[in-house]
Amino acid sequence: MNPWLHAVLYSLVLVTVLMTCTAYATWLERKVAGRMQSRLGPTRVGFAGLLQPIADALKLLQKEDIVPLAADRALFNLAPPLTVFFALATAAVIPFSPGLLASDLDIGALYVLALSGLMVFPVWIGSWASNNKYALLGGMRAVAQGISYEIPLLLSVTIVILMADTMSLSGIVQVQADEGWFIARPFGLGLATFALFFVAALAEGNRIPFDTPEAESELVAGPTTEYTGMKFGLFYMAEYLHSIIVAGLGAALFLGGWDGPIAPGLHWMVLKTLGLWMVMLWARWTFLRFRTDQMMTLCWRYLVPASLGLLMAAAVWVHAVHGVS
Amino acid sequence: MTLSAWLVLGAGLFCIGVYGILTRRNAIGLLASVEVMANAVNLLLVAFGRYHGTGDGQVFALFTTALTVTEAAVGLALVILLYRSRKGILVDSAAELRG
Amino acid sequence: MEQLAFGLVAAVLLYSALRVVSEDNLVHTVLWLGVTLATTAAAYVLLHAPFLAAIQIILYTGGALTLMLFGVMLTQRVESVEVPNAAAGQGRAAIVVALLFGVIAAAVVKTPGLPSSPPVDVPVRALGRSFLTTHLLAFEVLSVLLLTAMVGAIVLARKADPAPAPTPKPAPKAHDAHGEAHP
Amino acid sequence: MTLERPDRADPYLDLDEYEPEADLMVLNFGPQHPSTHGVFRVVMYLDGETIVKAVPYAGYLHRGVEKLCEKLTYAQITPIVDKNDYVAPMFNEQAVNMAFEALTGTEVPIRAQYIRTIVGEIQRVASHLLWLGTFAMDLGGAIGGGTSVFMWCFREREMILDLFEHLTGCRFHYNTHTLGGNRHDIPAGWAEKVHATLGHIAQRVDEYEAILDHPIFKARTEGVGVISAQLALDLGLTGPLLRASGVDHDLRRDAPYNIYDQLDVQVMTDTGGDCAARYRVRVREMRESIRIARALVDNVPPGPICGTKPIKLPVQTRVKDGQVYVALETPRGELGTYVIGGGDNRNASPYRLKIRPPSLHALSALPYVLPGHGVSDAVAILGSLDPIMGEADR
Repeated sequence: MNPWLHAVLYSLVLVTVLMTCTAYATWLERKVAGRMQSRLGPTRVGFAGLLQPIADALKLLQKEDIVPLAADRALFNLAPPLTVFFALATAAVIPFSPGLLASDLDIGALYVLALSGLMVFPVWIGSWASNNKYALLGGMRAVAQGISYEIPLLLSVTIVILMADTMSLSGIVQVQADEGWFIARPFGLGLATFALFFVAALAEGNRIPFDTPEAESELVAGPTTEYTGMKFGLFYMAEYLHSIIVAGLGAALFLGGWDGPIAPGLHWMVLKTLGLWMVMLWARWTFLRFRTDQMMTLCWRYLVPASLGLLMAAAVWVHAVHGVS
Repeated sequence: MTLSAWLVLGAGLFCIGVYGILTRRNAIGLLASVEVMANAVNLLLVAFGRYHGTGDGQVFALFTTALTVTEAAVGLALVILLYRSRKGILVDSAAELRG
Repeated sequence: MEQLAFGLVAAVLLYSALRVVSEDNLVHTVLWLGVTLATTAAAYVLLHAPFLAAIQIILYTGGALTLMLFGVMLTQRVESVEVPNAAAGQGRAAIVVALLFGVIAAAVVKTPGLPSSPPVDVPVRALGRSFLTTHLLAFEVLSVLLLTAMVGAIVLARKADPAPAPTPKPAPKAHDAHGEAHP
Repeated sequence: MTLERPDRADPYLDLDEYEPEADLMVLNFGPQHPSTHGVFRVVMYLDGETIVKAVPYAGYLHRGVEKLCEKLTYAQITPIVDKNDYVAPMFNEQAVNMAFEALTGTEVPIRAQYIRTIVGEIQRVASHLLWLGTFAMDLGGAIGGGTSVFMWCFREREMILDLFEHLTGCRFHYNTHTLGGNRHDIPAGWAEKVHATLGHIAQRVDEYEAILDHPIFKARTEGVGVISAQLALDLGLTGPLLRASGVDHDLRRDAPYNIYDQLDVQVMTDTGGDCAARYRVRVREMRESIRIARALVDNVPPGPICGTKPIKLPVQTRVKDGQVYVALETPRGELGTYVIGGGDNRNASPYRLKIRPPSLHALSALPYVLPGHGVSDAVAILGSLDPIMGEADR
């Protein structure tokens, strides 16, 4: 098949599937959170509330679209679609099973990092354009947090690249299928790297305990304070998309991606992604929120040195096992 | 594409940056113009490297990228210093060399 | 297809760069610079340098642009979305720049023997290897420079003498509330 | 007496004293804000995210209850003041009725005193439960771990409301206290229900402590919003706030009312005066209240529950000229009621009624505590003060 046609068709399918997943991720999250809090979650719309995401979307569409008079109108309207765009663009290189990915870039891992670094911009643009003090504080927090946690995230992925000897994501998964998952690398190296990646990814995705930019109890809704209706919905959607994609990325980088016995690769990939996402959910509905300065301390005082140390340890380990290639 | 096309594009980008340097009065605006110029040079380095067939152009571009980002960091530190002492970041306000 | 991609990239690049130098709002300036930088990354992809494109985004767009946004936020009295970005002498500058561009473009066009088709690609692996062999000294010097710049930036941006945190004085005693003179 | 502003030794109420050229951002925190626990406004002057000055503005929920009480009869006042501290209504009713009893010299039978003590202690548990839930939500957000604690606390609080419903028929505004005693006697089977519920809650309190026992909670509360013992005394703070600052003071022990003089109330104090200390004090108080209520509920002596005949007509009360101040220990501290009897309607309504709400005094600590903290800490501090705006504004 023509590679362009493949890319377009695959992207269309991927976007559709991801959007549906996102919608039902909200449903699942509400159900799980409900169980954790001894309540039921959505039950009214459809069987077991299964139509709830659709009802939510319809509700958001009906809401009045308010643009504050003093806002920077163009930027204000640009921010929400841009967040969704960046979140979706990340999904292009995630390998779901052998050969099943939009584009097998040689530098897939770097591509993902580059895009996740860009994720803070739409948030900042939205917060700035809102011309609202709460939004501005949230935007500043988001940017500070984004560029800080970018570093441990980058370094943890660098360790994976070092161990896999390739930057292509499907190549990384293939190496794990051949030599064992990275999370199980000896001396706790893999596990420590995974923990580092997971924490940094949580922070990049503004998930609890690192959701200081949103911080409803402090900043009302952070960067999204002034957004109404579907524009708010887009921010919300991007957040879920991002969390799902991060879970997929973690599964591909550390948990062997599509590798697994009996069932086809896609099943394993989906199962691992879902499992990792559920762990994020679990953390979200258990922990309280850090303070901004505490988050910065955690990053610069603990995570960055730890990741540098891990990188060196991984280099030594790779050298000892493989020698200079 | 031919190399000349890339060269002309780089030249155009560079000249736009020069225009910015000449007209801007705001330190951050100046810094942005410098970034545009540095970017043009980087583009040329990569283009030359590509048509020369070695990776050296890319290596140079990588070094200059790192350098420009460093420059941005130091430049902004200076801007903040300027703002603290002058309560504004128009470069004209720092014409005299007194602290 | 390649011509089309080049045309698109060139158009976006030039337009966004023009907006960088002509925008009245400083925040817009910085954001247009972001478009310029990201489009340059696309140009790198066209030049078969995807690694550099990724680095461009991570370092420039993720790093430098964020720094500039912080610069804007830290040095403006933020009261509305309008942040002035003053400019002067546009007329003269435009003439000078047009002349400059004419000279360079003429030089490019007149130069004989510029290659018109690129040879083979350089793989990323070779690039990385050259860092640690051919260009090792430059690489190490760069790392020292980065360290120096980091220290320098911190020293410059630090407040000279951090204002001592205000120590709460004791709360007013009950009898103070009745308007007695207080030293 | 002149009306000029007292010369307060206060660096924060005069902004000019703090680095006059600094770029300060004025943030109106409230009156519409998720974490102000009602309608309450703090004007924060921010240097970056650090508060350099905070000016609280109360009064958005002012309903003129005290003035209203001058027009209502003694029997009508009870359900009105119910709405002041809507988290612990039992104490409001009890406070005004104790004042009226002191004013009229009415004896309260021993059974009614037992009932009052028991419902008060159970109400204290409910109030602290609600505080714990909202405090966790302040720290953890509406979408996050904070909500889990919130939901759990509300689950248990519902059980207490069930108890009150069984006793009085109402879940929220009971109108069960009256001049000279109570309206509702303990129904059959209520004591067993109290034992079951409170025993259950005692176990659940351990669960709350378990879920909140992690480094993030400690990092968010320890050393945050320190109120020194001296400041607490100067500002007239009472209740858990005062005890968390290390001052051993509890009206139930120090100025006993009802049957507290026969009880051995353990007063829970803590040192530190920060949000963590307030949290610890309140959790321990929950356990202590559960213990007291469970110990009392089996031993309620028989007898009448009201010293007078139920008041049907306003003129049935016989009020002497005079004034009384009666204070009792609510979950938030000293709730005082100051009543002046007399006037033209001496037998129908009080001449003047003044309520001393502990929440208002707690809020007065904000200008002293907030500066130097960030916006995130401001939320934690405000939450830890446990203000109820209905009571503070009246």
